[in-house]
Parts: sequence; C-alpha cells; structure tokens
Amino acid sequence: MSVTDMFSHIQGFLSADQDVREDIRKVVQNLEQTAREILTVLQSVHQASGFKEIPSKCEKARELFCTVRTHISDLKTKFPVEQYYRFHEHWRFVLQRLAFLAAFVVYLESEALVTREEVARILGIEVVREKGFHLDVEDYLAGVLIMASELSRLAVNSVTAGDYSRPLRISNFINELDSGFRLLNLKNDPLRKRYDGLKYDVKKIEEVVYDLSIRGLAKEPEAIEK
Amino acid sequence: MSVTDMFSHIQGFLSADQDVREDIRKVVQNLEQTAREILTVLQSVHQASGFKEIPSKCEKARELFCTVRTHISDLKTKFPVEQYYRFHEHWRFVLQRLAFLAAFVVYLESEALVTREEVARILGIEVVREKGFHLDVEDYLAGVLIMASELSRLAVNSVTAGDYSRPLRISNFINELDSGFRLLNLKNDPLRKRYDGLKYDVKKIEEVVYDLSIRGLAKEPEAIEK
Amino acid sequence: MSVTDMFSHIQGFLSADQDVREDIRKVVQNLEQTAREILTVLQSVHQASGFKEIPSKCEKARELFCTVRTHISDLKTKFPVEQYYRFHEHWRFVLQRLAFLAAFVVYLESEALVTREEVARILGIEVVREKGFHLDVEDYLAGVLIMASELSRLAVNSVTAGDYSRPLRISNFINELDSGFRLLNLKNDPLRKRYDGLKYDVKKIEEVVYDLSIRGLAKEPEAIEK
Amino acid sequence: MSVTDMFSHIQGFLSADQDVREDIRKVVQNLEQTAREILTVLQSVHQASGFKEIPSKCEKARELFCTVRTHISDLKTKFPVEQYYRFHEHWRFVLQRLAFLAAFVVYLESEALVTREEVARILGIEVVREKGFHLDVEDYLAGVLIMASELSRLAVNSVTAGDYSRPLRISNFINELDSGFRLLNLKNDPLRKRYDGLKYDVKKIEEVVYDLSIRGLAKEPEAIEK
Amino acid sequence: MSVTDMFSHIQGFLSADQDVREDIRKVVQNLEQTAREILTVLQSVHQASGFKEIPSKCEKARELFCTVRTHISDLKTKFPVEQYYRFHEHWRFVLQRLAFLAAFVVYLESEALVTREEVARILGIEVVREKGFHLDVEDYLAGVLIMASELSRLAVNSVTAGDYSRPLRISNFINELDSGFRLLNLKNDPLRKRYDGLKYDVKKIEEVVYDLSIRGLAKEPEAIEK
Amino acid sequence: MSVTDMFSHIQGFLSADQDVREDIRKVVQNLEQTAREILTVLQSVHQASGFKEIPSKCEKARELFCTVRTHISDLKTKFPVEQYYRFHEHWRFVLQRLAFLAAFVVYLESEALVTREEVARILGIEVVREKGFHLDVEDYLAGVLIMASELSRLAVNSVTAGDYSRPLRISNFINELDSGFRLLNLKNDPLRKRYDGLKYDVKKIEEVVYDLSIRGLAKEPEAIEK
Amino acid sequence: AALQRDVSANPSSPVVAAFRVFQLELDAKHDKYERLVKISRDVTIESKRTIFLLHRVTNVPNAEEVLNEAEGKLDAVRQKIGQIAEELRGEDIYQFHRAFTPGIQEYVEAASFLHYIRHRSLISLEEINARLVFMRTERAELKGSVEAEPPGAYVLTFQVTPSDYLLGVADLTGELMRMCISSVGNGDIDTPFQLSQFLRQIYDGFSFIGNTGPYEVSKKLHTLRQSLGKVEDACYTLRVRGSEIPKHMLADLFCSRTAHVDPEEGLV
Amino acid sequence: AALQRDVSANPSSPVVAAFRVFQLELDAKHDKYERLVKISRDVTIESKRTIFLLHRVTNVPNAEEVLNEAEGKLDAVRQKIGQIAEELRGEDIYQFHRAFTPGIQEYVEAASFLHYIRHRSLISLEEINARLVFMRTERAELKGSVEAEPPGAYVLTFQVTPSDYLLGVADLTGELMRMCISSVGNGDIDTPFQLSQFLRQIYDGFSFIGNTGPYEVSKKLHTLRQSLGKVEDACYTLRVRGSEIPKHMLADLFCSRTAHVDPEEGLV
Ligand SMILES: [Mn+2]
Ligand SMILES: [Mn+2]
Repeated sequence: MSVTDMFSHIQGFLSADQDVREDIRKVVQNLEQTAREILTVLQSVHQASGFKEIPSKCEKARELFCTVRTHISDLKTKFPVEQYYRFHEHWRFVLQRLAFLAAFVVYLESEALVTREEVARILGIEVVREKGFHLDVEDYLAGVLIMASELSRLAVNSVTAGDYSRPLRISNFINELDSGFRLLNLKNDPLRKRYDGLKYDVKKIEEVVYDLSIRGLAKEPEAIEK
Repeated sequence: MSVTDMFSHIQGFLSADQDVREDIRKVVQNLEQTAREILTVLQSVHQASGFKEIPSKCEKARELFCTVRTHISDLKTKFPVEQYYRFHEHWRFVLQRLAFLAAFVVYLESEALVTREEVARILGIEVVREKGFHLDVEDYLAGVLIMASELSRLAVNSVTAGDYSRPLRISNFINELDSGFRLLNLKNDPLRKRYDGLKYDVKKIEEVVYDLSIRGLAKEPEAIEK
Repeated sequence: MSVTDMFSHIQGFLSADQDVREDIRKVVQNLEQTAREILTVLQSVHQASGFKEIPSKCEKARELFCTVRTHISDLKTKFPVEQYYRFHEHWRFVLQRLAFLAAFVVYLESEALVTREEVARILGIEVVREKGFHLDVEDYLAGVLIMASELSRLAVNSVTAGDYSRPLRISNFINELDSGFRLLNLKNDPLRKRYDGLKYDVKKIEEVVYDLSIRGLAKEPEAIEK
Repeated sequence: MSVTDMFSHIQGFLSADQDVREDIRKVVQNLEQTAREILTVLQSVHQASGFKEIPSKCEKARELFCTVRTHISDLKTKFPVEQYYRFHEHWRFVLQRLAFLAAFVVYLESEALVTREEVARILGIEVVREKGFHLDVEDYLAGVLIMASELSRLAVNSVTAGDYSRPLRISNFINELDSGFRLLNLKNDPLRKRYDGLKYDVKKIEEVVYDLSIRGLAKEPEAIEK
Repeated sequence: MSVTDMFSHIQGFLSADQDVREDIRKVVQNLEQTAREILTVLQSVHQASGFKEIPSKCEKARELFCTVRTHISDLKTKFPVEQYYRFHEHWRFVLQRLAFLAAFVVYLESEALVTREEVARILGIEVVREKGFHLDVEDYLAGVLIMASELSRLAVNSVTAGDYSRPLRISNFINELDSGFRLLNLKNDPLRKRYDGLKYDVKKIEEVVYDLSIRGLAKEPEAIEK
Repeated sequence: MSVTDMFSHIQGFLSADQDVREDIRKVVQNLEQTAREILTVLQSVHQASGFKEIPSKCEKARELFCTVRTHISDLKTKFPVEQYYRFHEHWRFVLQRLAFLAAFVVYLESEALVTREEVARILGIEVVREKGFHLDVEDYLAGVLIMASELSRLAVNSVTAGDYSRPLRISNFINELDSGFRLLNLKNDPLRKRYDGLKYDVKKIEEVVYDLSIRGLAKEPEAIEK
Repeated sequence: AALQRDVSANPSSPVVAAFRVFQLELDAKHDKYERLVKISRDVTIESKRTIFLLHRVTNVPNAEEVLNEAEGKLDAVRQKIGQIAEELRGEDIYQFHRAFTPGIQEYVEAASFLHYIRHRSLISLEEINARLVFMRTERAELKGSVEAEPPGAYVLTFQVTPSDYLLGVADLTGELMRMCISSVGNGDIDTPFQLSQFLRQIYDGFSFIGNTGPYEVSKKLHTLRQSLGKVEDACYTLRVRGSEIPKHMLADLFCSRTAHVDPEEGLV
Repeated sequence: AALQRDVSANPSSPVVAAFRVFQLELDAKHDKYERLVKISRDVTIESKRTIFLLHRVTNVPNAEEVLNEAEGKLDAVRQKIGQIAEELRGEDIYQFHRAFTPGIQEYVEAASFLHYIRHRSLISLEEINARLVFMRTERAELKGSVEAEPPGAYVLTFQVTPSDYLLGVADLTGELMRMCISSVGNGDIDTPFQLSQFLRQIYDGFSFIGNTGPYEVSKKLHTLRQSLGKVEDACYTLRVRGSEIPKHMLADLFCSRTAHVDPEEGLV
C-alpha cells in the first residue's frame, strides 16, 4: 500500500468520525431543548403558587421524558455502542442535566433519592456499560449534586411560600446525601468541585432550619417516618 | 501595473482603514464618558436617600441619552453603514453598557422589561440591520443581563432603605426574565457565560424575599395583578 | 407583548443566525477540501519529476478552481451580502489559502505577481466590497506571503532537480515583492508577523543563488533585462 | 578609537547600569520586608480582639513607616532622579503596596480617604515629578483599590467581632470612592482590571449592611449627615 | 478637598498622559515611514547592479536622515525631557532600526564601525542622557547587531555580484565586532538574544570565505593593512 | 511551637537559601567573565594567522584556567557540598562552557578527546559526586558537543588558511565522537537537542572533506597514526 | 572515506569504551527517576484518599476510629516514602527532587490535616520529618557479611524540604476551608471560629513570607486568601444569625447544644 | 438537629449502602487508570530506547544485528502493550485512552521507524495492529475449570486508534530527518534522496488530511514541515556540490562509492 493510499485510508476514518460527531451534535441539541422544557415545568415549584401543583408538574415532566427517551434512542443509532467513551464529551453535559431532572422529579414525588437504576429507566438507558448506552456513575452523581443545590433553593422558597416543614425534610435528606458523598474518593475533577458545592447547600439548609427553629416555626419533623 | 504601483495602491486602502478606526475610537471614547455619567446618575437609586428621587434621576438620565444619540449620530458618519460588522468590536462593549442603562431607566420608570425596539429608540439607532446602524440582538440581551445583576443589588439595597415590597416585585420580574432566557438556545459564547450568572441573581433575590418572609416583613404583594 | 413572546421572537433571530453559520461552515469545509486537493496537485512541482509537468499541473489546478468558484457561489447564497464582516472569520482562513494557491498557479504559469483583481477573478469574487462577496486586501496580502515562503522551497528543489536558472528568477521576483511590502504601513497584527517571515525567504533564496554563482552554475539570466 | 576600546568603554556603561539595578534591588527587598511587617501589624485588625487595638496598631504602623522613609531615602541615592521611569518597574509593586498600607492606616485612624499628598508625605517622597522621587498617580490609585478590597474584608470581620456600625460607615466610604473612580477614563491596563474588582467590594459591603438592617442591627448612622 | 474634587483633579493627570502618548505615537509612525524609505534605498546594495552605486545610495540615505532629524526634533517637543524612560517603549523599536541604518550607511561608506556618538549625530540626538533626548547604549548595540546580520547577507550577495574581496573584509570586520561583544557582560535580555544570533552571522561569513578559498577565488586581501 | 514561630522558622530557611543563591550568582559571574576571556584567546585559532600560534594560545588558556580553579574553589565554599543539585542551575551553563573550553584546549594540543577526568582536573573539581563538587556527565557531554560544533568551524577555516590536512583529521575525530554519542539514550532535553546539532557538524565536515577530495587536495590522511 | 568510518565504529576505541560507561550511568539515572515518579504517584493517591477519609470525621460518631484508620493509611504512605528514601540512599536528593515533589507535598497536606484534627495545631517540619525515619535490614547480597558494621540493620531518613512543607501547608488550607463549611452544615459552631483563627494565622504567616518563598507559593496565595474569605464569611453568618435568638430560647439552646457553644462567643 | 444527623450516618441507610458501591466502582476505575499510566510510561521509555538503537544502524557494519536487537526490544514493548490489553479486557478502550496514548504513540514511532529501515515503506495501521495480538492462558482462579470454552487459552488484541497512529507517524518524520542528516555525514548519498521522497509523501499525506485530523496533528504539522525543509536542503547541498566533480574524477568515485551512487541521480 502506497503512502498516499495509507493516508486516504486514514482520511476515511477521520471523515467518518467527523460525520458521527456531527450527527451526535444534532441529537444532543434536541435533548438540550427538551431538558430546558422540563426545567421550565419544574421551576414553578419554587413559586408560592407552585407548591400545590407539584404532582401535576411532575406528571407533565414525566411526559416530557418520553421525548427524551425518543431522542436518546435516536442518539444510540449514531455510533457503535462499544465506543461510548469516545464521544462521551458530546452528551455528558446534557446527560447530567437529565439525571438531575429525573432525580428532581423523583424527589418531588417521593422525597427519596432516585437510584441510578431508576434514572437509567427514566432516560431509557442502561446502568451497566456492557449492556449498551449507559449512565456513567460520575454523571449520575453530578446530576444528584445539581439536585442538591436545587433543593437548597427549594428550602428557601418553601419558607417564603409558608411551608415550614419541608425545609426540615430537605435537611434530613441532604444530610444523608452528604454522608453518602463523604464515602467517595474523588479526583480533582469537575465532580469534586461540584461536591465542594454540596457543603454550601448543606450549610444553607442548616441556616434555614436554624431560622425556623429559633422562631419556633420548626415542627418536630414527624414526617420522617420514611 | 508594476509591483510598486500595486503596493502603493494597497497602502491607500490600508491607510484609509486605519483612519476610520482612529475616528471610531475617538467617538467611542466620548460615548463611554457619557455612559459613565448616566451610570453615576442612576447609581444613587441604591442609596437610602435615592429611593424617592427615582423619577427625577430617570429624567436626568433621559436627558443624558440625548448626548448619547448625538455621539452615535456622529459615529454613524465615520464608516459606510454596510461595514457595521467590520468595526463591531470597537463599539460592542459600550453599546452593551448603553443597552443596560436604557433597560435600567425603563425598569425604574415602569418596572417592565424594555423591548429591543425601545432601546434602539432611546439610543437613536435601528433594530433592523438593513435600515442602518442597529442594535444586535446579542448586545441587547447582554444589556438586559447586566441589568438583572443590577436589580439583585437593588433588591438588597431596597431592604436597607426600608422598602420591603420592591424585592418581591423584582423577584417576580427576574423570574419571568429567567423563563424568557430559558427559551433561548445560546451558543457557548460570552453571552452564555453572562446568562449563567443570572441564576445567581435569581437565587440572591429569592434569599432576600426569604429573609423578609421569615421575619413577617413581606407584605402580600397585591400590586402584582399583571 | 409579554416577556415570553419577546423571547420567543428573539429565539427566532438566534436560530436563524445559527442556521446561517451552520450552512456557512459546511460550504467552508467543502472549500477547504478543494483547497487541499489543489495544494496536493501543486505540491508535486517540488519533485524532480514534477518540473516538466508544471504546465499540466497548473491546468489541473485551474480546473479545480472551477469547483472553488462553485462552492463560493454557494457560499454567497448563505447570507446577506452586506453582512460579510459578520461572518468573515468563518472563511478568512480558507480564503487566504485560496489566494495563495491562485497566486502560486499564476506564478508558475507566468512568473508574475498575481494582482488582487486576478485572484478575485480566479475565485469568482469581487475586489470592491460594495459589489459583493470580495477579497479583503489583508487576505490577498496574506496569500501572497504564503506563496513567498513556498517559492523559497521551490528555489531549493529546483536546484535539486537540476534547474539552475529558476532560482535566479525567483530571487528577482521575491526582491521586488519585498520592496513592495516595504511601502506598506502594517499594523501589529498577524499580517505583520507573516511579513516579518518574508526576510527569511529572501535570505534563503539569495543563498541558493550564491551557491549557484560560486560554482559557475548561474547563467547570466539574460531574460531579466527589465 | 579601536573597536576594542569602544566596547570596553561601553562595558563601563553596562556595568554601571547593572550595579545601579543591583543596588536598587537590595533596597527594594528591604522595603518589601518592612511593608510585610506593616501588613502583619495591620492584619490584626481583622481579629475580634484587634478592634479595640486599632489606635495602638496604627501607631505601631506609623513607626514602621519611619523605616520605610529611611529605605526610600536610601533608594533615592541609588540613581539619578531624572531616571525614575528607567527603573520604575523595580519599585512599582512595592510602592503600590506601601500606598495601600498608608491609605489603610489613614482610614483606620480617621475613616477618610488619604490624599496623594498625604501618602507622599508618609512615604517621604514627592507628589510632583519635577521635585524628585515621586508617587505616580496610577500607583496611588492602585494602592487605594487594594485598600477597598481590604475594607470589604474588614466590614465582614467587624460584624463577627460585634461592631455593627462600622460596616455602614465603610459602605458610605466605598460608595464615595466608587463615584470618584467613575470620573476617571482608565486605559485598558492593570489599573482598569483592578478597578473592575471594586464593584464586587461595593456589593459585598452592601450585603453586609443589608444583613444588619434586616435584623435591626444597623443603627441609623447619625454621623452621616453629609 | 472632597473625593470628587480629588478624582477630577486626577483625571486631569490621566488625560494629559494619554494625550502625550497619542502625540508620540503619531510622530513615531512618521519615523517608521522614513526608516522604511531609507531601508529601501540601502537594500539595492544587495543587488548585482547596486554595487557600483553604493556611494550614491549612501548619499541618498544621508539626505533622508535629514527628515529623520526633523521628525525627532518634533518628537522631543512632545514630552518633558526628563521623562524619556517613561515613554521609551514607544520609540525604542524605531530608534534601534534607525541606529542600524546609520551604522549600515557608515559601514558602506568607510567599512568602519560607527561610534555611538556618530549615530547620535546622524539622528540629531544626544549621547549623554543628561543633555537631552539621547541614544541608549543598548539601543545602539541592538542597531549594530542588526547591521551584522545585514552584512552576512551582503557577503553572500557580493559573491553573486562577482565581488570576491568584500566577503574577506566583512569577515575581518565581523570578527572584530564579535571580539568586542565578548567584552560585554550582557544580561539575559533581548539584546543578549540578538547577540547570540551574531555567531551564526560569523559562521555564515566564514563559510563564504571558505567557498572562495577552496576555489582559489579569495585574493590575498592586501587591503587589510590596518 | 506557634504558627507564627513556625513561619519565622521557615522564613529563616528561605532567607538563608536566598543568601546562598546571591553568593553563588556573584561567583558565577566571575566565572563567566573568565570563560569569555579564555574563549577570546582560543578564537584566534580560526584566523589564518592564528594557526601557527596554537601552542602559545593553548598555554595562555591553560594559565587562565588557574583563575577558573580559584573561582571554583570560591564557589565550593558557598553551599553545603551534598546540595550540589539544589543550586545546579546556577552554574550549569558556565560549567558546560568551561568543559567545552577545556575540551577545546586539549584537542588543539593533542587532537584527542579529553576525558571527563581530565576536564575535572583542569577545572579543579571531582568526577565522582560523592567526592565533592563534581562535573555531571551531562555537562561534560554538553561541553564536548559545543566543541564539536567549534571543530566544524575550524575545519572550514583551516581550508581558508590553507591547511588541507586538518579537516581530514577533524573528520576522523568527529566521526569517532559521533559513534560514541550514538550509544546514548537521551531524554528529550537540551542535551538531546545539542546532540541533534552534532549531525550537522559531522555533515559540514564531511562536505569539507568532499570538497578537498574532489579537488585532489585531500592527502591520504597519514597523520592518523595516533 | 568509507574506510576510516569503519574504524570509528570500532568497539575497541577508547572513545566508544568511555561512552559505554556514560550509557550505563545515564540509563541508571533515568531508570531511578522513573521508579521515583511511580512511587510518588502512589504516595499522592494514597494521601488524597486519606484526606477524603479525614473529612468523614466531622459527621460520624466514631471519630477516633476514623483517625486511627487514617493513621494506618499514612503508615502505608510512609512505607512508600521509605522506598523513596531507599532509592535516594547516598544520592543528592535534589537531583531527583522533581520526580517525587508532588507526592511529598500531598503527604504533608494529609499528615498536617490529621495533625490539625487531633491537636488543633500546625504540625512542624521537624515533626513531619521525625516520622520519616526508617529501620532497614541490609540485604545480604549487597554487602559482605564480614564487615565491621552491626550486622543487618541501619537507619534511613527522608527530609522534607522547607518548600515542599510550605506547599503542602498551603494546600492544607483548602481542606480546612472545606472542613469549616461542613462544620456549619453539621451544626457545629465551635469549629468554624477555631478554623478562622487558625487560617488567619497561616495566612498571616504566608503574607509574612511573601514573595521570598518559592514561586509556587505565590501562586497559591490567591487561593489561600479566597479560602480565608470563605471561612470568615461563614463565621460572619454564624454571628449575624446568632444575633436573632429570642431571649426566651437561649436556655433551650444552651441545653441542646452545650457542646457547641463557646462561652467566649457570647450570644451564640 | 444533632439527633437526625446521627441517623444519616447510619450505615444501614440505603443511600449510604448505594454510595459504598459507588466508592468501590470509582476506586477500581482510578486504580486501573493509574496502572495503565505506569505501563504506558514503560512503553514510552523502551520505545524511545529502541529508536536510539535504530539510529546506530547507519554507522555500524552489522546492521542486521542491530535490527534484530531492536526487534527484540519491541517484542518486550509489545508484551507491555499486552498488559494494557489485559487491563482493557471487556472495557471501552476510549474510557482509559488518555492514560496510555503517549506510550502507544511512541511505540508507533519506533515500530514504523524499524519498518522503514527494513522495507523503506510506511507501515500501515493494519500491520501495526496485526502485531498486537496476544495469546493468553486463562488464570485458573478467575474462571472455573468446568466451563465449555477451550481450556485455558484465549486471544487478546489491542487496536491502535487512527489518531494515535497518525501522531506516531508525525513523530517518525523527525527521526527520519535525523537519519537523513546522519547519512550525509556518513557519506551515504542514496538515503537522503530516498528519504526526501518519502518524507514529501508523508507531508503531502498530512497536508491532504489538513485540519480534519485530530488537533494535535495540526500542531505537529509545523515541525513536520521544518523536517522536510531540512531534508530538502540536504539533498540540495548534495546536488550542488556534486555539480563540481571534475570529469576525470568521476571514474574514481564510481569505484570507491559504487554502493552509494544511484545511477538515476546522474552526476552524483
Ligand atoms: Mn487538597
Ligand atoms: Mn521521536
């Protein structure tokens, strides 16, 4: 094979790679669009009027996750399944956002931490790499951490909306999460940085609980029978 | 044509270009000067004493915008209109500042979001590119985002000045703005980065409202029937 | 108009802009591909065997410039003509490469400096900005400077291929070019940096001529009676 | 004069220059040492216990400024006065630090903005270039900006130490400073960048005042009738 | 004095400084223009035809130095003489180029190294700093080093032009220069880097002399009885 | 021990370190001065007239090496012997130059490669690290490579001076050296870069030998009875 | 010409013989450098994991257990440092310093963190070095058994340089800041004030050293200042919110949070 | 508040249990990454040494011996790559790609250099990969012996990515340039012309790929162009100096340098 042939050959690889990336980028844009829509639906829980509508908002979000699953099915067809990490950077960001949204919906519905399996099911993907397009553990954890920061906002806004028991429940939840994260040995990577943020969320919520308790507004949290 | 002739000819082009840029730079300096003056006028709203003077300050600012329009008229004469984007970098920064100032004046007057058309009118320029020196949509949005961060400061200072209802109105306004931005599909550019800052403004304002609520200082904002 | 309406409207603008850029990028990729093909054709003149084939290689390149013109016609349809500078960065690089290739072909054919008009004609574009998609003078000059460095390589390889008179002609040509550039008052920009490289090309070619002279291989270049 | 003589002669010049620089470097090192000592003295105001000791700390710092004046007298003897700008880079950094420290002492003593004349007096140098070793206006401004950021820290720590009125006074002071800077037309240089940081200090201090106000801890600062 | 007054006052200083710099920049542009013209005149010595015209070219250059002196007189009026080093960076580059051109003219006329005094005289400036606008020793040396590299080019081109004795004379001259520089104790600065380039010039010229020797073209350089 | 004490303690270390470095720098400057003097003595061998004076020049250089030894003795007293590599960077450069000068003298005297032991002896230092201030193998090799490049210059200048046998001897010598260096596994460090230069020296000398041989000037190198 | 070239390749040439020696010397040095880099990476990873472990102290009941576990992990790290010391036996440590400095800095960070948690003070360089003394048994094949030395055992030491110590301590401040924020989140009011005091001392210490320290320290000074700012902000918030406690609740609070309330801190 | 916190530290909490699993998963991944980095460093060093060895070919009489020695060294490197393949068994190789890409690129450089010296042609990606197939014996403790598979043996492969291949070839050009200059110095006139031809082809190949390749390639393109320039200059010099051979010497030269003179090259 001549040098020229060799380079044409390699050029073939490279072009194919670029085409794949182009395809992926397009589907990822659609995913981002849907993710923003879900977020808009869920944002209303922060408003005074939104608190009673949580169930309906969650339902609405659940419906939009159908669209997410469709886009992801589409995404899976764009590249060989065993090369997930080759293109990971393209969808990593949106997948973390989606994991956050799934975790947030589940929390709003049940006040429990979504499992990685459950997120995978909501997004229509796998947990185990060997089985296909999957949810990386780091991406799952990043999604959970985004939710933690959303919950600290929710604790603040609950008080504004006059719901004084929710912050205490959030506080318990987030403390448990914090205990979980403390078990991990993270590298100096974006996840570590996000995890550092969790400490501030815990602190903020603690402050809300404190504010309520010195005013006698914090009921003994009977709600934690879960 | 000899090489020497060709290059002499080219030098003509280059000199002309440099002269145009020099002229633009001078007018832009004047614009920056006026922009700083308007800012100084408007800064007083952050002070306890400044709250009642908002209308008069806005009037004062409106007058200074006359000077802005004069400078911009001057600017327009410095280069052929269809080469707007050739020299865009020279005035982009100051134009965003001016869009912010216009948006801030309008907000202070009416507590409403200025439209791009309105900003263009205040600056004496066009909205539609084809019609002449115009306000790029990105520059308009950048101006709006600068205002958002100014409003979070205003919410804080309102409380200090004893105005407990303004933060609630700002909170509603900024939430609406946030929803608006969520409709946009921004590229990974400076505007996107600025937008990422918006969520901190939203959070800050929510915390102000929280502080008022928990202390029973937040009146039901009856005024927001809009 | 509500905030939501305003932002939906704005999203229209942004999408349109992104679509335009996407379209431009695709055409520019095609242009780059063709430019690389022309380069491959012309690179062969550096080979011993390539010297006699210069005319046929030039012809081949000329044919490929047809494709270039097609792509550029295509490019012109992608955006309003007066927004040239808005998107300039997208095609600036490839346009300089194409200007170089045009200049190189013309030099190989006629040993003369291509004019800006001629480059524009070869690329199927305008010289005068007002008339449409044009060749900026800086881009033309950048193309010429790339050619200068290619010519210093050609001088070396001519000798290797046994052609002892070509370096002398190149030397005269490049000296004339250098004088031309000295007429220009360049800003401290990429073009200036490129121009600083020209003196190395001049020196390199002078050394080739020297090597030939001292060995009596440099015939009195009778052709240069100019 | 032979080439050797010429170069020997020139070596004389170069050695002299190097000696001057060496001498300057040594004195500047001493200045830096003293500046660090003053800083250590003044840092203690951030500690709870330090607040009552401000007067004694200021006195201590004033004494150390004697040493500064001695070092600067020494510095002046190291080079001809009209070559100030030749060696400016050597002492620019430390001079800005010293201007900061002088401004900080004066603020702690009198809660007023030190004038350039006063800084010059404290450092034992001139204001007017023509009169001798002087304080460049940019260096004075840089020192003032460093102080602004130290004051925002001081506002925070005052509260921690239980002094609730100081932050209000700092807030008024820093706002005045901000207005002052808005009168300046700064180039795009390090000073401009430092000035951009001022708005964060302003905001930070406003938030401290807010925290105090909302808790009813901010007494009407009767002193500010200006 | 109020803070506002202080800052207005300071703005006066800053504006004045900016005006001075603007003025200097304009004169420096003129100087650069003239320097390029002188260079174009002198470049012709590298061409076969140019060798006999050296005297007339030098005369022509000498005339252009009148214009240089006029520009420099003009430059001197733009700022107070004792602030030379404050603005040094503005003209340092062009002054080194002019020193080179003066050194080159003198070499072409007399084959001797121009003294710093002589360069100063040609440029109409001082040698001694105390006396006024002067030529820094580093700038003089930089000019001399630029000339050395021009001489290595000249040695090469002399051979091409059939002048076989000039390279030997250049070789002796450059060796003397090299010895001279070896007397200097240079800092690790741009000048040192330029000096490191000198050894390549020395080597190149030695190789030219070698080429002449081995071919029996190098006459005993009787002329070097100095 | 309090934190303050701890830092004073560490500050002690750091100051001591800086003093040591200052002392070293001064001695190194003296060494550099002497190295430049030796170089000036040895440079004369490149001149036609210098060839017969080689022995006397070498003697002169040998004398100057006494001064070198004195300076190095001085240097040794400036730091603890087992911390050689802590300060290595300070003298590495000059030590390589000195190794080169020693190698060059030895070559000129005996046309043999100086051993590392011999260089160490000439400089008055050790070969083995454990025994004291020593010559690092990399520094020795760097010195040898600088010499190789000096020899390629010498080969060229020998021909100019009419000595046609020396280049052949140099050629043999340098080829042996090249064989030696090929045995080494170098890292991507400065030494590797220098070694890459050796290939060009070998090439240059080969070209000189070639030039001599095609002209029948190369005697069968009987001289290689060594 | 072809002939003389073959001569030069002659393996019996003294030049070639000398270069064979250089080859061995250089290869041995590079190999040692590589081994040190590898050990250093291990030291880094294990030290980092120890730091993570130590952060768990603030919200588990059995703090002592965690501290002991951390001590155990650091013992293992010290064994690795012992390997470094072994490699550096008889060498000039500065010759290979670049190979192991990242690991050592991370170890200083971990060891000083553990020390702070235990003793609420800054470990000194001497204390660090005192733990880096290793007993070794002479390997039989290296030395003959007939020598006069005590048979078998010898002492190896590793000396952390002042600048590695400083850089480790600079990084420690980041961990202390994290610990402070966590403490607030865990309702521990004491620790933040202690930490702000301690961090301020370290910050003052670094300011005092200023630009006379190694270059990397100046780079870390900015982060250090930010960390201090975060800790000071946390204390500020604690103080400000503490100002609101209604008088009638004070008693309750003193009951439920006795462990946390520093009498010196007044209202809180 | 203190009470509920203790609950969260409860090891029986499902959240904590889940995170214990994550801890294992993350630690296992980091450990594997570290092991790969270490193997990659070994691959780099040994490949570099092979390249140095190959440069000795041009001036020793026994070239074949050197080539065989190099082949042996590369066999050892391939064993190391086998270890990488072992680590990557069942993994997505792109997940750990950053850990071993430097080593693999250096291996491609060494292997393609050896191939060029032997065959004067560019080794293909397929040929590279064909040598990275490893037979392994199943370790007994990993799999039960009762399984249906052929007892013990299995095949492991390692696939070099096109972009690692390209980056390795880009670096190869630097070595070829060195070889070219050495050849001139050794009086070998043939090789430089061959090399300039070959390098030109590679350069044209890279130009053809242009900016569609990985980002690092574009960075190396400049160095590649410089190398080509040096080789072209060397050929130029050979040609120019060859022009001076006096007619009467041609015969002599043909006798003494037959091996070196390419008839196609005319006068030289
Ligand atoms: Mn850390
Ligand atoms: Mn390589």
